[in-house]
Amino acid sequence: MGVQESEPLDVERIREDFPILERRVGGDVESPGEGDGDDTPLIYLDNAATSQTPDQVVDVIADYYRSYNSNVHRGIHSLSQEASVAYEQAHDRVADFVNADGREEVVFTKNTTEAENLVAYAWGLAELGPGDEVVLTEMEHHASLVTWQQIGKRTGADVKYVRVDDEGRLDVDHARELITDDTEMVSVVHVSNTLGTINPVEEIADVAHDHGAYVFVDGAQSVPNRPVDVKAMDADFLAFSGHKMCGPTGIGVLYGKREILEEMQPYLYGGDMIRKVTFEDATWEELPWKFEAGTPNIAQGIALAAACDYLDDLGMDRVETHENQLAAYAYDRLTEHDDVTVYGPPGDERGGLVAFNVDGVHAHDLSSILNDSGIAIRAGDHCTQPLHDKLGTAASARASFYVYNTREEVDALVEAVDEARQLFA
Amino acid sequence: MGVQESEPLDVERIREDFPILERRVGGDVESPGEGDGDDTPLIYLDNAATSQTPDQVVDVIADYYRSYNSNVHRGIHSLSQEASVAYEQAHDRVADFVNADGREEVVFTKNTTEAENLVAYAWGLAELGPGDEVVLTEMEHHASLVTWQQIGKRTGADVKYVRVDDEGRLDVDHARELITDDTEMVSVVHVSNTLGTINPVEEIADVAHDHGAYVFVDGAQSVPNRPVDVKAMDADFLAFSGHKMCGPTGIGVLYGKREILEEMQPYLYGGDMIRKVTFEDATWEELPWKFEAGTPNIAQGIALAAACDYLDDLGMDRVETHENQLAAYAYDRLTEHDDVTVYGPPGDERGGLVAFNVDGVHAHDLSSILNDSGIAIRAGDHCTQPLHDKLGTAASARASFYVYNTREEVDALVEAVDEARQLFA
Amino acid sequence: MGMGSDMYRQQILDHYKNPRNHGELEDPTFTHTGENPTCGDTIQVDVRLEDDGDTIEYVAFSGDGCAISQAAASLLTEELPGKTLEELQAMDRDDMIDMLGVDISPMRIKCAVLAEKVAQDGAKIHTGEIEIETTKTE
Amino acid sequence: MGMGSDMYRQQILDHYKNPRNHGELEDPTFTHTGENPTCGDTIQVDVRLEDDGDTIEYVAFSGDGCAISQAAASLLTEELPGKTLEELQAMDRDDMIDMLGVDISPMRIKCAVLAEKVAQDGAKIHTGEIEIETTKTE
Ligand SMILES: Cc1ncc(COP(=O)(O)O)c(C=O)c1O
Ligand SMILES: Cc1ncc(COP(=O)(O)O)c(C=O)c1O
Repeated sequence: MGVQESEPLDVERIREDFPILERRVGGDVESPGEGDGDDTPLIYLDNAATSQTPDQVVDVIADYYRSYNSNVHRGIHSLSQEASVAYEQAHDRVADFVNADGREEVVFTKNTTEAENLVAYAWGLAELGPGDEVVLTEMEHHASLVTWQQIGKRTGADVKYVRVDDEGRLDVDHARELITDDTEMVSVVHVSNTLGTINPVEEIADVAHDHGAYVFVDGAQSVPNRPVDVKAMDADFLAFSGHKMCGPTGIGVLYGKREILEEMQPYLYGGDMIRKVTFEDATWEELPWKFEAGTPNIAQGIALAAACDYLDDLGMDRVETHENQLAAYAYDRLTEHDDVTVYGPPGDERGGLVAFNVDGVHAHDLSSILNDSGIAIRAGDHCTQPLHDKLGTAASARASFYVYNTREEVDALVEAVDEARQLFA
Repeated sequence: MGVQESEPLDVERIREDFPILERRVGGDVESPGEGDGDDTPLIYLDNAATSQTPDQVVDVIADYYRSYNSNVHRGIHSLSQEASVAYEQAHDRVADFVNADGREEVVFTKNTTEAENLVAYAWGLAELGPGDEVVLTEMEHHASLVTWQQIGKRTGADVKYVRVDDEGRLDVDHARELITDDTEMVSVVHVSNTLGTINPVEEIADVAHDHGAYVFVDGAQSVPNRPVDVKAMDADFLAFSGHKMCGPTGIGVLYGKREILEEMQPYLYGGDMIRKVTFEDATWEELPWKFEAGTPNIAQGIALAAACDYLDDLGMDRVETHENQLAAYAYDRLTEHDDVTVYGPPGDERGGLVAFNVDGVHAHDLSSILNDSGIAIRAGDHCTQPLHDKLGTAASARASFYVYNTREEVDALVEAVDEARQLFA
Repeated sequence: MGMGSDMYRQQILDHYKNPRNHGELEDPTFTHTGENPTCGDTIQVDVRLEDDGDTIEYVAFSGDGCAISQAAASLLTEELPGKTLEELQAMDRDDMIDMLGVDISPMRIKCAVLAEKVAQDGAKIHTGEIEIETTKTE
Repeated sequence: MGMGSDMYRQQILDHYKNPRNHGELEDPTFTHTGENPTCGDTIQVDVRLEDDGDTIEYVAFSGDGCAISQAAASLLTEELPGKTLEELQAMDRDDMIDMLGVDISPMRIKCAVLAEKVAQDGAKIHTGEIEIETTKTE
């Protein structure tokens, strides 16, 4: 892998790119931004929900509005040309980030969730019917779980779930059992946002393809955090979100194999996705524009390309190593106490997050108390309610790490958890 | 109306809020922003496609990322609270802008186009069938025209078009003929983005409601440009886009009457829009979140609220008057020559735009030539192909005005058109 | 700020760890349940009225959830006896926050008001004003 | 910059206003049409080959559209005679831009290359390499 050999991230320098990390918190929450009572330095460990945005990306956004904001595609004037070229090249840049074959394979959506729905609506509604099966995993995020479940109900297709074993790993043997010639779609989360499990998506793709099924990889927690290569995975679809990878809100990506996207009917109808329209009928634009109806999220797409630049400059293999190390360290420190349950597989191989519970302390209380120490973690079901039901808890606390987090921040987390434990003892 | 009495906009002061208006253009278009060869001051007359964004709004975006960027709704930590409060209040602010009854009636979408598709998918696919009719107008934008046309094909519902008369006005008598008890939905553009016609949406709504049909008002060209009141119009739905009203790209709005939205099934599935999920089924969140799946366009929603503040500070009645005057002046000046055809109704009452053609000069050539004088207009079919077919032209040139445009800019437009005429003579 | 939390002053922790009037009444005049789906909090409130059918005599609660929701329920069972149903309905979220004696952050308000809302809805069902299965706070 | 435009130098305006070889051939070896949907440009190219079945003898065009697309077509009808089909296929967008003699802005490239693409596709249909109805440039 060469990962071990590579230089670690220069976290001190990276932190300078993120002014929000200088925030102090704890004061009046009614008005956003720093308030009067804010006195505790922020420790931001909610990166699996949303990552912070470096100045380099914020500047690209401000520059867009201040110097070449314009509608794209059809405009002949200079501003529109500049915006069009930048917006179209952003697709190429993002394609490159996941090793796709150019802009035709990259559709900009609102978020991962919309990418999943796009395929469910444009492909699923048209292709699925009674007798067909969609295979998910028990650790799917609601973005894929609810979407395919509801499309299943509408089309009559059956939805099945690959088991998660007691250590929080996907039961691949069970996947081999469930995936049959009736299976049309397998949607699998690459890295679980609750368990931190890294799923063997290549292997699942092989099994699916052997049975003529497509594989949709939910990359919301992998693309931001490790090198992802659609060709190596042989994914038919891959989805991810800008706001989890140093990019802005309001932008997500659907990667799809060109020949599949070409066969698919459009999803949203309107301007920019059509070729010819009469009162009676319409024909469609080329890829990827066929799937981008109306004025797109132009500034956000261009900013996402800047986020890819930022991350590639850091080196995605180094990002992966950094997160891995922090997560392994957090896992070890948190499990020092017997009254802490950390969900997901033990050992080094996990995404950069740990979800856990402390006996006798509700996760929401824990999050509230940690917030008084400036520590931002997420508490809840992390949009995996059925998985939480299976884990036997309504909610868990989750700390998740990114390129700017440090071991000292993990220490602060563990210390604050200790204090909460004492408070509730 | 009091419009005439009110003070005119202080355009000089307003222009200071828009640094992009200081741009010079004409140079190298491969790299966005000011290039080496840029030597001509920009005259931006493409506002119906996308308006420019004032510093006040850009600053809100940058401030979001630099001080309280976080995922919303479920987070307990300070940043998430700040972002959640701001994002939810943004719905109230936007509701107020169009006189809706609070956040429950305001769904944030990607753009107008998605708002139209949301209703077509969530309501149309479920409710329409053979024998039902959807009534559009011949001047609909592709956003509604293609959407309802295709949903019609999928459901078996018939789509009919209200005639546009020779002066570019909606034939209301024809509307009364077409709208019958079989009509389930009437989708009508409030202000035509090609003709500038201001349609009598209140009257259409009355007719529709008499027959038990819903009315969807496409407000993409009205909400940014004049006071719009959903209660006065009695619109069941209203859609508009942030990027046409001083706001960012990547955000649009669907207003819907609360009782209708409550009856509607969800559109996109995923996180934040559910209440309870099991492996077998799911239930839905309250309005408006039921229709906002996944991590929303948080920064964009908050910035849209700032755009509403900006416009209300100017005063929407004054915005309307200003645009009206510029459009009327442009109409008069352009029609001084017999070889210019301006589309749409003559006289004072039109939205702030003029679409036109010069005999013997293709609109695309005209736009290219105007661009050499720094003038940004749009040339093409403006996403109303069927209307252009009816007008007997494949393309038209369109100049559209906003709060920062001046009479002098209209004069420059007319002068540049004269030069193009001579070039092609 | 370090150790301890404004929101978790002694009173709340005490009521959470040692809930008052916890359990179910044997002969409640009415009983109602509710939940706060985001937190997974659940609360059942049992109320016994005096013979006038209007004054609250005794209140008990049971349930599961975060400290805020459970402490709020416990505090409420002490506050309500002696009040009339009208007085119960007149209570609002500020009363509940006053009772808790701490600032409640916006995201936790729904935890704080769950028990109060359950008691109010229970009373409304009892007097025939509304008909619902369970109460939910968002 | 004022009057006049880099993209509309004399040559282009001349070819637009006075198109060369405009019309339809009576006995073309092959004919093909194409369009550029965004501009609404349409072009028909008629080609007559010499007896060797390979060398272009004469080209005519007809159509409608913007000055760039029509001037490009006109220029092409003068350029092609004498070339072989292989030489035609070897032409690319830079050749077309050279012929026009001006910088073409990115949004207008599709206008500039329409006629060239139509001629190339027409030849490919003629030699059986492809089977399409019409050519489109985006
Ligand atoms: C009348 C009208 N409707 C709908 C739209 C579509 O808006 P958007 O592209 O933001 O979805 C536009 C703008 O292009 C418009 O002018
Ligand atoms: C694994 C996974 N899938 C999907 C999503 C949904 O992403 P978004 O909310 O950006 O649509 C998330 C993040 O919440 C996630 O962690």
